[in-house]
Amino acid sequence: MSLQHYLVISAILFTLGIFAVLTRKNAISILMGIELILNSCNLNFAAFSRFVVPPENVDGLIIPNIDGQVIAIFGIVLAAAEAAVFLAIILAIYREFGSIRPDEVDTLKG
Amino acid sequence: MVIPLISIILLCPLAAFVIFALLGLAKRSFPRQDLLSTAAMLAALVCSFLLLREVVPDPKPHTVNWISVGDFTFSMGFYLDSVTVIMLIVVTLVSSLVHIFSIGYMHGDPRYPRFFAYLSLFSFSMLFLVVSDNLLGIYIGWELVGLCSYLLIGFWFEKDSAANACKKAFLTTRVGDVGMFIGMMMLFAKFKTLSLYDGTENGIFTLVEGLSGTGDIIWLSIAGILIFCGAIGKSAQVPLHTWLPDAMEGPTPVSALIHAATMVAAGVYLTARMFPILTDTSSLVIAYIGGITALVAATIAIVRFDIKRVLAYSTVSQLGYMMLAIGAGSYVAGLFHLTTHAFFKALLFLGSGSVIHAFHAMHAHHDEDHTDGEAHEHDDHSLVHEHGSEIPPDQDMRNMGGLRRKMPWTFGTMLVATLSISGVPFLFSGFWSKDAILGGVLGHAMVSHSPHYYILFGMALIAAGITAFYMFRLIFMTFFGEPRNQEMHDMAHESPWVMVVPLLVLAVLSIPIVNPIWFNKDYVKPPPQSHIHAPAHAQLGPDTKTGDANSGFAFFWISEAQAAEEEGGKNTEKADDAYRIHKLAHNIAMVLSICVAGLGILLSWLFYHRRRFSAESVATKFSPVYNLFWNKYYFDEFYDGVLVALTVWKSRLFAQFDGAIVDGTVNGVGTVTRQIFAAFIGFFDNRVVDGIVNRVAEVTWAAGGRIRRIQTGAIQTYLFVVLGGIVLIILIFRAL
Amino acid sequence: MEFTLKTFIFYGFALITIASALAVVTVRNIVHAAFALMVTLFGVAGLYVFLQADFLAATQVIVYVGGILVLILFGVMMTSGRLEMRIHIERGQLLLGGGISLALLMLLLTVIANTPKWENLTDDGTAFEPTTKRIGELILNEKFLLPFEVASVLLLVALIGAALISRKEVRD
Amino acid sequence: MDYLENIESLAYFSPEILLVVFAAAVIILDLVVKNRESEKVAYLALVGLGCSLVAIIITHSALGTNESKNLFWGMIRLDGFAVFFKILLLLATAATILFSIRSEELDVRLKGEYYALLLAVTFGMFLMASATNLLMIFIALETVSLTSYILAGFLTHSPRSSEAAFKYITYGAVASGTMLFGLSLIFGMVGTGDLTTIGQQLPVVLASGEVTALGVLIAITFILAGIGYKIASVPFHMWSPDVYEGAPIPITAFLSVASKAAGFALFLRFFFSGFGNSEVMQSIDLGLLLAIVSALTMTIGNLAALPQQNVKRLLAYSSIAHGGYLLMGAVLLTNGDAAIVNKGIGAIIFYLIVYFFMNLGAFYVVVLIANEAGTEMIEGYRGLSSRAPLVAGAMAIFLFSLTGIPFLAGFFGKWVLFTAVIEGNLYWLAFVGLLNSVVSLYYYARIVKAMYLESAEDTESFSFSKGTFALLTVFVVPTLLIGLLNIFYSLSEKITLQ
Amino acid sequence: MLLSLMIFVPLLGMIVVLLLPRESEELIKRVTLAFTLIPLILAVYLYITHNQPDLEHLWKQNVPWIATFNIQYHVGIDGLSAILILLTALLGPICVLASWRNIEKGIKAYMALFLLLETGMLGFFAALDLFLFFVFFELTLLPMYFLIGVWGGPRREYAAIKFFLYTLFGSVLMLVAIIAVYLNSNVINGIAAEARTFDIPTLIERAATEGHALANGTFQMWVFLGFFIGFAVKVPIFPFHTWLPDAHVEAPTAISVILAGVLLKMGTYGLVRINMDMLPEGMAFFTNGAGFWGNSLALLGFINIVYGSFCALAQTDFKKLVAYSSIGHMGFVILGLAAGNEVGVTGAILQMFNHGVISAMLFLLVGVLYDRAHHREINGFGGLGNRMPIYTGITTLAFMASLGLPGLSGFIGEAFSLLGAYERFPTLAILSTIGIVVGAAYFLWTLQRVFLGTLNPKYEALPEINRREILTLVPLGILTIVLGIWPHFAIEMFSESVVELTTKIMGTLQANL
Repeated sequence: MSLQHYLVISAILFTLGIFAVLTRKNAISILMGIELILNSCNLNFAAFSRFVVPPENVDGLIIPNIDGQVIAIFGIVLAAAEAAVFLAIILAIYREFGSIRPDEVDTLKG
Repeated sequence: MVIPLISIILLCPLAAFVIFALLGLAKRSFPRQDLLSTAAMLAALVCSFLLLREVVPDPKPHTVNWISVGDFTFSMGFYLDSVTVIMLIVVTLVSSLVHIFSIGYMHGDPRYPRFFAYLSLFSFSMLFLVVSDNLLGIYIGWELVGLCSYLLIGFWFEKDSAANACKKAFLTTRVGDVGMFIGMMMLFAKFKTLSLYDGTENGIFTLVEGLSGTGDIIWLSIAGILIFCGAIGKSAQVPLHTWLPDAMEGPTPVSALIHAATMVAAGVYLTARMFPILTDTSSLVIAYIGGITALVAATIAIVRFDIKRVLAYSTVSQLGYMMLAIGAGSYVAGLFHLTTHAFFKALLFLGSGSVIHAFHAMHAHHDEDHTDGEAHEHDDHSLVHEHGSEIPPDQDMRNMGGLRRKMPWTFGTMLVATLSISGVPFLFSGFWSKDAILGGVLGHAMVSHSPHYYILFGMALIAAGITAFYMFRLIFMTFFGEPRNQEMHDMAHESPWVMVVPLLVLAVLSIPIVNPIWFNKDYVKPPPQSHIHAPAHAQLGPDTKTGDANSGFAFFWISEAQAAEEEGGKNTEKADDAYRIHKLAHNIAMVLSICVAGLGILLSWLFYHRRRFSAESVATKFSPVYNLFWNKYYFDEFYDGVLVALTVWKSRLFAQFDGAIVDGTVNGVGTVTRQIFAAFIGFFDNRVVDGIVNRVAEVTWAAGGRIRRIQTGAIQTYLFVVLGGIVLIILIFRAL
Repeated sequence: MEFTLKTFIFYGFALITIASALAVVTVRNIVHAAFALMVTLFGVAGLYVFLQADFLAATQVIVYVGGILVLILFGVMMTSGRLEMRIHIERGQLLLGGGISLALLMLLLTVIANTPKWENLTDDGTAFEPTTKRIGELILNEKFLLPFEVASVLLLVALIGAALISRKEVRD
Repeated sequence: MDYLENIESLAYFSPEILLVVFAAAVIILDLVVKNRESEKVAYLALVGLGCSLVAIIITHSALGTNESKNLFWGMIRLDGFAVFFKILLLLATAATILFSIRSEELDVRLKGEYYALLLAVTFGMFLMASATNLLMIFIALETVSLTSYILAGFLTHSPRSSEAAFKYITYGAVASGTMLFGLSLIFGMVGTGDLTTIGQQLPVVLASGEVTALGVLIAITFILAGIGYKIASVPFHMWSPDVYEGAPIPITAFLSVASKAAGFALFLRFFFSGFGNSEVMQSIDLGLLLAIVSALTMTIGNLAALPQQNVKRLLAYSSIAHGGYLLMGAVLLTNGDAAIVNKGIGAIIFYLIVYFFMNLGAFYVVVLIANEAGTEMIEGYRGLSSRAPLVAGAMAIFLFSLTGIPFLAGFFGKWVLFTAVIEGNLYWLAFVGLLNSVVSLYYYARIVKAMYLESAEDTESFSFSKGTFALLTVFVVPTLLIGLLNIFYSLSEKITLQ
Repeated sequence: MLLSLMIFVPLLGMIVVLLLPRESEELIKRVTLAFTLIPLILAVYLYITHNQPDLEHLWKQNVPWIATFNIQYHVGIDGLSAILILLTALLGPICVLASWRNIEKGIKAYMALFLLLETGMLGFFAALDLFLFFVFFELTLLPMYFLIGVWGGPRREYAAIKFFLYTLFGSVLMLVAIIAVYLNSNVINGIAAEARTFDIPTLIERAATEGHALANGTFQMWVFLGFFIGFAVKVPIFPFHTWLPDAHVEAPTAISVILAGVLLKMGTYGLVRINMDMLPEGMAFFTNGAGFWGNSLALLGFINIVYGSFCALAQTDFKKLVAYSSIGHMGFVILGLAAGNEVGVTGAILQMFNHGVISAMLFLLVGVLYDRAHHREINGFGGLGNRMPIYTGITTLAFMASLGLPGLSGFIGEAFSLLGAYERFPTLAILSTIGIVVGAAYFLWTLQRVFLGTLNPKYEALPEINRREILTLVPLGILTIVLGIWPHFAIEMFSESVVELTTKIMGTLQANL
């Protein structure tokens, strides 16, 4: 359960997210890939916060440094907002193009 | 008085031209341009005679600074010695006579005023050339006379032949001029001046004296030969002689003035002027070119039928003589022949002009009958086609014959000139000057023991005989026998007095007894500087050597004495020796030349008057030789075929080069860039971009197009680029 | 590292997380993928617990599983009118994508393995106080106040925007 | 490090607060204004911008020159640099609003939210320009991005707009995700999110071997993906042509100027404060990396612009290229000499001023022509010189200024940039940049050619209102004059980072 | 003050013209003419007073401009720039006159642009601040682009953009060089000692100071190259010349006149002002006669001469022929400059001025013909000599001047360039004389094909040159003749500058040997 364990997990999640983003033929799958990426980032922050930064002593209570955790929380919030907008746009695309295959949405090019 | 006089001499003709030009711009024209120009010329003539008295033994330059920047200065000015004055008189005299002659000859031409304006401009240029004291000035005059020659040869520019001829004349002489210019550059680089003699230490002549004995004079030989190149062009020496016969497309008075008496003689004048810088080597080259020219041109003249072409080749040949004389060191003899030749050759041309005018007037009358006074066209004559060359019928000697009764004055005067040029002894000027040359060459040969000059003497002698032959051929064909073209003969008539008078004057001038200039022995002096191949300056005055009884002609003896000086140098004993040799040489030459001339006249008489031999049969028998002569040694063909083709080909090549290579190179760079670029992007299917011009733009466009192709519109492609880019960056910079 | 139940559970979570994430990116059925994602998100939440980030874990479950995942499922439903949820993957794209991902993974693993600062930092089992209070202080009183407020603006914008864009149907 | 606490900071934060307040007010007014007199909404937004501007000036003067304050526990920093960018961004937003009023392309019914979103995005950009904490950077970036996605997809009836939004968000989400991962790595290396601390700690840990250069390189590259996508640098540029083409023209203008400027502000501050140490930069050869990115950006931008037929798309590529030029100045951040670093920053700032006027001006003309001729294609510009001589003249000025023809502002902008770059001994980069300006002439001139050298089938002349010309003048005059006045040079020189 | 007035009067004229209503064409033309005449009058005054030291202050001005970069608005005049300003001011009204009738559309814009162009040209020759110099250099591009592009021939778009692109490409390198000079302008012995400056006289001074960074030979060499390529495009020097024929062929007459008359001179003027005066070490490197590089400048001159001449020979388009002949003639300038001695440089500068006058004449003449016949195919004419005698006369004068006929101004420049060059580069100088022959060949051939021979029946009714056209040509013709006869009128203006310049160049050369 060392830091490196978390980091490896996070790295794997990140790469899987990238892989999804690059190869999936469905806009929603791409969104899922993005969520994986964001999760890996949050995991990183949390892990670093736990291990790298020395714990704080606040009013005599030993608590881990939670800067990273807070960043991760904001990450989750942002992910949520992003997902909402993303899905709204996917809906718009679906309306206009009748498909959410990313490679069919290619009228703008060149 | 010198400056005002020279100014008048120069400005009068110039003013005549300027008035014409200014009025022309205002779309008007002076009603009597002919009188204006003639008057200007006569004024110049008078001044030239007045100048005779002003010439002092030690000529002084009259210069002003023309251009001066920092250390170097180009001056412009007049240099007045005996040679200059003689040339001035010759030029103004012949020019005045030609002006007068033209009043009759050119009458009725639509561009009549312009003709005289051009003549004036020419006279100005020629006079400027003559009086100039430095090479740059000479060069300026030199080119200006070329321009006038161009304008006048092309005076009847509606004729394609005239248009071609004027261009050819200008271009050919310009080739020589470039040589001259290079020679000037060499002299300038060495001496930092182009002044010939400015009265101080800085003239070329003075400086070149300082060079003598240093031994390193190869460059000077080259420079001399290069300057002589200008003369080759201007004086129509082999191999640049071909333009002169073509120049006969111009009106005949022009031929007389420019292409017989003055401009073509400018080359001789220049060579004589530059005499002090000529080395042995350059002298020999000049002599050879002169000798070859004399012989080659004479042989070509034999087979011509166009009366003006015969005279043209004759001129070339005579100019060769003069060059030969200068090359042999007898530059006085060369100048002597220049003056005599100027008169009798001008006479011959004007006489032929008179003949042509006689036939020509007939055509003019015809034209007037039918076209109601419209300008007579010169290119609508029925042309006689012969070996591809076109001879106007009024110039074809085969249309002539028996004219001596119709045109007695013309006949008489032309006969005098012919006798003169043929070297008929004693009474005629040509004999003396030609003999001076022959004697000079032989003397030089004997003194220097150089086989070259013996050969040259032989060539000159043969040429002399041939000259007599073809000149009498001309006389016989034109004036004797029966008329060959009766219709034309009937219409022929004697020319009006304005044309005859100049003929008479010139005829008189061709008989030396009545020619006063030549009695004044002071007028031709050797240049005040020493000669590079005769380093020690002989102080002997010419008069010390002219005690001989038969020295009626100062020129003659001065020439001889001069030659002696050169050969002998300061050593009086040796000089005497040389003088003796020269005297002997002159006697030998005189005898030989008389024999040769007589032989030539005899043969001519047998061929063309008696008809004892048939010229045609001889021609057939020696057809290769005949063809060689007839085709003028194929010079024109050579130039057309090789040089012109080469030039045109070269320019085309350049033009293509411009299109293909320069733009192509840019394109090449572009292509390489594009290749790399394409490789980087990952597209290897390079189209070969066609088109030649504008390649850079095309290539960049193509590159732009390629970039567009990754912009597929599919978002995942973009993501590939992003993430691939990240990986690449990391890998690349990790490797660093 | 001794092999305890805790570590066993940890590895279990890790395995579940990775396996399900793998499923997210590989399964052909989008709905299955969505459910696999849910498992992944739960797995990550579990890992947060191991990091003693209790509030974070809770947020993860509530926001992600409760919010985002539902949103995604809605999206799936609304865009699957033709019920054509089979996902076709082109081979070349797959290879290239795999290559890039693999390269990235390798790079990241290299860094993780070679960074001394991150080595030997193991969970020594120290139990910390719950973080919720501290987070509250930080967000509402201390240095994370500004991000918090900005995030609220962000959420507002996202709200309006999402509404705007998806409202497009209502044309007249 | 001294910083102000939350309450103390509020006064200095008033411009941002005003923006948010007015954004809310705009939304409310939009609900109130029943008859859709949307211009009122727009004017309210403009008033908001005006108030914010006043606030900026007041806070700045309260701050004093060459002073800086770390607000909100060091989350953001208020200094001259931030103030400059805020004013620039504010003006860009104002211009965009003015464009939008005149644009016939935007859906009138939805304008209320539109202006609110514009204010919100300006708010985000303000934060981008002043953020000094990793979290703040990310949140600011996300605020701007999310709002931009929405704005790009704002056109109701246009598939192009939706497509633009879709591509934008997909691209943006991946890029910002990647960036966040990079940020997390940095966080892991130094254990703090504070930029200044990072700037102090990173060299230490790097020197002690606790972290490797590879790690830093990966982190920076990942972060670059996020920032690079904002400023559209190669290879993170690919979204921008499509988005620019699909988005409403005012938004395109806004993205190409404001978004880019904010991106550069972030870029400069991030690299200056976080990686300002030359050892770190050299260890990963950041200078060369940025130089190559810069060279590629301008080259690819320019080359791809060559064959474009759509003026908007052409300007999109052109703005990529200009991003490349600007990046040349950013390369100088890696120079060891502080004076040269400041020169680079000054050059970027000056160029941004210039770019602001000429690029917005050009886009304004595009708006006008799209309104009148109904097209964005180059063909639509044919014969413009006779149909609308003043507009054509203005466009020609903007385009030649973009090319960098002397006495127009663009030239002076390039001049300042290239001087700085050459002073940093990057001759090759300057050379590439200059060659690129030559290439760029070609496509700008194509528009000029269409306007002046070709004639239209339709020769009816366009008529524009006085306000249009007034607004046009606002862009033309500075484009003509900026370079000739010393004030802008000294201004750009004064603005530095600490 | 007067100098600034001269530079900006046309600009003022532009504003005035822009304010005039579009319909009043005659008024616009007259106003333009008036505004081009003012610089001419001032230039004449300059010519009269140029050697009066107490009036010198009239002809310079130095005010700070962009203080941040120490850029000044510094204009001033020496002999070299004065003569070119004179040329520019002279050609201004002539070009306006030449455009009087044959600009059909948009006369207002045309005249406005023309006035802007004139400001650019005058400013360029007067600028003594490197930055200002560059700004004016480029300032001429814009009006030129439009003037060719809008009012040009059928391929005008291509020609205009080609001109623009080529020049811009060249100026890019120049810009790098300028910046390099600026950045090094304060370094002595590796220490930044003074304020950086763009002031050309100061730079020249510093470049001659021992130990100054600007005086470094290698530095000068590179900077020389940068400037050189910039100017070479403008001159144009092979292989950067391909824009010229296109631009000339397409440009309207007056613009061709300006292009050949003044714009090309900007390149050579720059070479003298910057490359020779400021960078003598660089100049020495490229002209020291040793090896390839030591001969390179002279070689380029030679190539230009021969190449331009032969290309001209191959042309059948009258205007293109004249354009290529320009390339050839500018080669003489390069050759003369490469010589670096008094004769050569004098010749080169004279050639600059004279070529300006003569080529202006040639293009005006081509324009006259084109206005009447509406084509320029040399072979399509013939026999015009009879139909248009005055025109023929003037053309002959111009041709003769251009082919270097002594007595006309064209000769002296060529001859001096060659004379000067021969001292330093004998072989190249000799080879360059080929250009003289070929020059004669193409001009005479053209003369023959156009004016001699039988009249082409198509042109029996071709009207003779009119008074306005004559008015444009006569001043140039007079200059051609006067300067041919008495070149001192021109030389005295710049002889001092030349002596100074050549002393420096030759001194540097000797120091390097």
